[in-house]
Amino acid sequence: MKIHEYQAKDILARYGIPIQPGGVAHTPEEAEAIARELGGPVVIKAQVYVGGRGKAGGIQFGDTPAEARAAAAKVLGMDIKGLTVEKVLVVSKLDIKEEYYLGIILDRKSQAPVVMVSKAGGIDIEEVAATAPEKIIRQPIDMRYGLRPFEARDILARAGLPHNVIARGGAILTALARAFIDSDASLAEINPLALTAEGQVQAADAKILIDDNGLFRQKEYALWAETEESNPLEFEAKQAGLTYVKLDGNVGIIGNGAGLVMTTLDMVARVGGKPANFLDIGGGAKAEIMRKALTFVARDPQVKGILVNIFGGITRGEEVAQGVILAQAELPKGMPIVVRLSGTGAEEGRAILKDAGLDWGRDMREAAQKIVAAIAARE
Amino acid sequence: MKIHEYQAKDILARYGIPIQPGGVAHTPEEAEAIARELGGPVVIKAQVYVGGRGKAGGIQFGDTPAEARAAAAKVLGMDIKGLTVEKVLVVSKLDIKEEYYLGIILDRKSQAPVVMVSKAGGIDIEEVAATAPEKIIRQPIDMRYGLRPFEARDILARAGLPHNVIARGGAILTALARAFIDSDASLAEINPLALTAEGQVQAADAKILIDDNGLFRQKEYALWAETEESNPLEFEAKQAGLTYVKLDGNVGIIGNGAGLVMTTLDMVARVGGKPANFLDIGGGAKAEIMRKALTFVARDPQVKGILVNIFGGITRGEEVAQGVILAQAELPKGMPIVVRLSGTGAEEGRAILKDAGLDWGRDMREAAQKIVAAIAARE
Amino acid sequence: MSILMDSSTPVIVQGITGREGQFHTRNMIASGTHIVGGVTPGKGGEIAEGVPVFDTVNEARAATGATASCIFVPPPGAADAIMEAASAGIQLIVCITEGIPTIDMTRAMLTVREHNALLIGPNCPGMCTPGHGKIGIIPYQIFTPGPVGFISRSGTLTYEVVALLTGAGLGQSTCIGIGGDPIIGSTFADYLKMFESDPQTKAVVMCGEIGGSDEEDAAEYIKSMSKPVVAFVSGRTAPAGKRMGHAGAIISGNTGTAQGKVAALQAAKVPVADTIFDIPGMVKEALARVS
Amino acid sequence: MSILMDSSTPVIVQGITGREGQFHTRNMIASGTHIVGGVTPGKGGEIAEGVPVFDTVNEARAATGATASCIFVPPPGAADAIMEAASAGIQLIVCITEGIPTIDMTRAMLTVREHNALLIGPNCPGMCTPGHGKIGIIPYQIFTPGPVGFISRSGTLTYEVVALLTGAGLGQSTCIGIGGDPIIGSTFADYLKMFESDPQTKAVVMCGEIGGSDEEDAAEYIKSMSKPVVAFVSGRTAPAGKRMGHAGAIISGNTGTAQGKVAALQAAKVPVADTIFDIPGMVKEALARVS
Repeated sequence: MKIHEYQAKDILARYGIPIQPGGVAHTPEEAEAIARELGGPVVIKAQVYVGGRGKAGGIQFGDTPAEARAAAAKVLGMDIKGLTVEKVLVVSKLDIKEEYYLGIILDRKSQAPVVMVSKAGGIDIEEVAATAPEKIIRQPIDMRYGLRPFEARDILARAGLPHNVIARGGAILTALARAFIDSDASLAEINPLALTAEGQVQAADAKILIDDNGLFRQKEYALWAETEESNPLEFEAKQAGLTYVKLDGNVGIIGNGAGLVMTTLDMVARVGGKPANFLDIGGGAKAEIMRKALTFVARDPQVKGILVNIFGGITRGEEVAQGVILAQAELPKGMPIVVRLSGTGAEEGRAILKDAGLDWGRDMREAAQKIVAAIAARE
Repeated sequence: MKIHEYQAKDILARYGIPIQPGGVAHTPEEAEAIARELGGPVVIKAQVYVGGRGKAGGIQFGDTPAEARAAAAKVLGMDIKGLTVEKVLVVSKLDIKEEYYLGIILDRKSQAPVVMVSKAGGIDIEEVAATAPEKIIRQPIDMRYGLRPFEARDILARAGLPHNVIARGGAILTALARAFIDSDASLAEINPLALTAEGQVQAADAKILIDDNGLFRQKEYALWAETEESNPLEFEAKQAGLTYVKLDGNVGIIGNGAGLVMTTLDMVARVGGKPANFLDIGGGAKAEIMRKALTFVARDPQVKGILVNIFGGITRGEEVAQGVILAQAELPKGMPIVVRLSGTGAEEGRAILKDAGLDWGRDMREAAQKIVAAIAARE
Repeated sequence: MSILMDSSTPVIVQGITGREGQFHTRNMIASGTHIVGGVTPGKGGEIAEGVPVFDTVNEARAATGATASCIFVPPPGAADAIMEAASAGIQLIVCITEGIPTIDMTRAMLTVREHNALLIGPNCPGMCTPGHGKIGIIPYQIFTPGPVGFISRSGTLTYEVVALLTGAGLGQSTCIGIGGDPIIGSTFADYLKMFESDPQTKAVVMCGEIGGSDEEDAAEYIKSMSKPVVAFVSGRTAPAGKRMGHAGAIISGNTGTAQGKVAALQAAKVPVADTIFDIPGMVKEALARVS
Repeated sequence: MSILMDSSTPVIVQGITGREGQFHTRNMIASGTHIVGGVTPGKGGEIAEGVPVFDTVNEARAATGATASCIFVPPPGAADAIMEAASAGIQLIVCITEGIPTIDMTRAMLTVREHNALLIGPNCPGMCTPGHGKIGIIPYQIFTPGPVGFISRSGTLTYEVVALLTGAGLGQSTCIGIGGDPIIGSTFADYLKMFESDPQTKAVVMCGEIGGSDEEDAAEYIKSMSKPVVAFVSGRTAPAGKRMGHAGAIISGNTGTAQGKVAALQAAKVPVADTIFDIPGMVKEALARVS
């Protein structure tokens, strides 16, 4: 789950990590009020779920409350990579002397969270990783102990951070690791960790991703879930317990099992179609879930036809067929549907589909060819 | 640091361990009000820092609010092993079917907290340990992981707890271990863990000791520190940062270093005296600390004379001598003081003492003999 | 026996009294698996699906001599169940549970490694030895014994491909669904090694997908193998940064793409099937080459 | 060299820039100890007491080759400092700090054992090799080299007894204050073993106190020793349940009493001194017996 910068900083602050004072504004007036309360120059930062907001103009400065208001007016409502900016973070401007990178990511290889630290912060860390990998110190966290303060300091020292940052930076990195583990994070970054002209060490920007599998016990953070403007359907699907990913094509695709659905996508692409989405109904779905999945996929206006591909195991073919028939009544009139069933209850399911005059494919390839042809015929 | 049962249960409840509803009363009226709110029969339990309150009559029952009031009136003000009962815990009475013992203690040998579980709860675990040690299952906690739920269940199963208690008891023991580690406890006991007639599993009584060395980071619990009625001086000394233990004799004893002070106590006893206290002023004490220590010891009315035994290292003999002289003006007129100094600054110190007409001993034995004789001479 | 289990391997089920646990225990018994007991804390002493239920794995192992376990415990307790099995000396642990917090798995893996246990999954369909039985939820009826070892990161895709193999007269030696989570107990290379030294296995089919670098690691190992491997990679049309159902099926930046995996496999001289329908023919060719 | 260190052992000081650290570093250097550097996070690059300061023990060890460390870090960070030293490969760690939370020490000891380091303390005065130097805060001037090994749980009591020995012409081989906390890195038996195989040591003085069972364990080991041991136990007049200054000096129930310890030592044929004044005479007798 993505969260905003201001929420990530809220988590960091709970672990004692220094952040700039500030607040979230939804209107230019709120931004002005926050700037007035803070006093002095402020930064206005767009709160959207994408990177690169700086280049897109989503970060503005204001020396006075009035300027802050004007800057917020510019940023609020702005479109950044398809997302509308609905709120901004207003914080006191830092006089930054140096910028470092601190990050923790769950790593498959080491089967542990891995700490990454670089003296070269503030810019895209993937660029540093590509051009000067030796500048990034990586170390897996021994999950038996968590990241111990001495290990954090040692990593910073090895990364070449200056002496006067080691002690405070070490405390921050230790706290970041605790925050990461406690919050079921899959990524936690402070970039940049700023050394200010006054000698303070602060988290000037922060990013945290929460592991969806941990949300059942991260009840407070789970409440922070928000629609991503660019794909409100994905957000709704998640809330409804469906795994849905919006794509660019016009063939709606539904299947059971992530691998099977992905393979169906590939097959549709192979026979000349363009998948409109990925939707996995999981195992053991009943007719009602099937109905819901179809109507859900059809809500995407780009969808011109739907392919259902089910390998019956716990999921039964009859249930799938019944669900498709239930959904048909709710779908745009004449929208082509092709169903492919195999495994448990496949024959019973096919019989039901035949009675209802619905098309079905013998195998995944034939089904893909049929739906692509049906959509082409209607255009 | 000792805390009361109701405070221990407060900690347990934070970790999700089920406890009986109830409240703390300082007057019979408060007890009645709590009983009325709870409804049904209640138990009135004396909150004092000693064991064996049950046998002493410190636990009473009330079926109605009026009875609760009468029971509280009986318990409040009661003397239990020299402690006056100033508050009682009023809780709903449980219909207990079986009683088990859960405990965790810091163990020197295993250098870890050790879990102890017995099917035979409710009574003194040391008695069980002495008469039927095989009934207690002991297992050190692997501090790399903490006590994991499966380990807790396994311990309960090995202790022979019934099937229907394993799952809930395991969750309680896991939570107890987390509470122990998080709170810097040196002991945490649930005794009894009660299985009620209705099939509930609850902590019917609880005891927690907090490691004094952990108090700097257990800020909330540190605020719970209370005078122990039987030795208010010990409480005051602790608050003042002195290590003071009240004993039964009449020779006040002050020294630097725990081992040296203990040895001084033994020496005084050996030459026929009775130590009134143990007071360690630690390392590097200045004249002011010395003065404070002497006036502190003299506040015990049983003290008839004071022996000061200092081996100078970081602590300097002049400082000690000056402190003694400062204190003398504040002590009861004519109270004998014998000082023994060796190591750094001993000669300078002795010169100062001599000028002030104060007695000193060549070594620990002579000093002990002198103070015992001086006290005897005045009686 | 096969590389992992046969019909004499004593297996327990953790979470046997739950809905999923009961259902699949019945299926496992029906497929010939030697289920000897189950574990549900608090239900020790009961009987479920004809086998005794214990409160702990230690008790179950002591009473039944089980060497393998199948876990259906819900996500909050699943990592604990894995550690319990490993600590009790269970050698083969199959964890079906989907949705285990990843941070829990980082701890569980430390214990699994400490005890030298083999963990399949989590978030996997389990494994199957055709003709002997299965540990997990793979539909047993689609299998037939034979010379093809099969490993896949996915569930239903496995069933599709196995059905194609069986339909083409190509039986299987052992089939393993290794699971779709970012942190899993064992991966392609682990099983390729076992298949390489398994007399029954003559060729291996490996179905990978986007995310991670297990396919690339496998390709590296395959270079040293004597037995032929046929591969398939799903997710060629998946966009970067999107989680495609499996927590593991996510492309981050330039790593984990289907294209990269196909290239790595081809560099190791592994034929990569364009669609799953090409797999049986490619296996037949491979078998013909080695015999 | 002696059992633990000599004047060529390279020693660093963790917490060297603090008040205590500075003061005692100066004293250690004055006593002949080969102090090669110090560690204070954030003060790397500075010079303290004439030696370079580093941010981490790893850096200090790499630059100086230190094999021993003396820790003056305040309680909140002291266990971390112990783990840092052990993880960096320091073999002899002396931790002076008093007041470390016991639960922190349970974790620190896991790391110390994992790295096979020797920890003296915490809450101890450290150690001294008369004629070579010291690591810790023991007043060096009271010592004189000789044949008596000395171990004690206490600080100032050690100085008293050592002063008596020196006064009686009995020099010391090595003196160790093992510390007064419930969880300490090493205890009597560890050093008795070292003294037993140390050619310089001819007899050992051991000063125990109430609490725990280290003296009883030592008595058990002494039964197998060839060298004579003279013991003293303080706290005979201490009441049960009271912490006598040291966190570890507490009698719980029937365990840890002075009487029990004296009995255990006497059962091992160890002469136990009634007062500290009896110790020099008993040592002389013991030395006379062995020579």
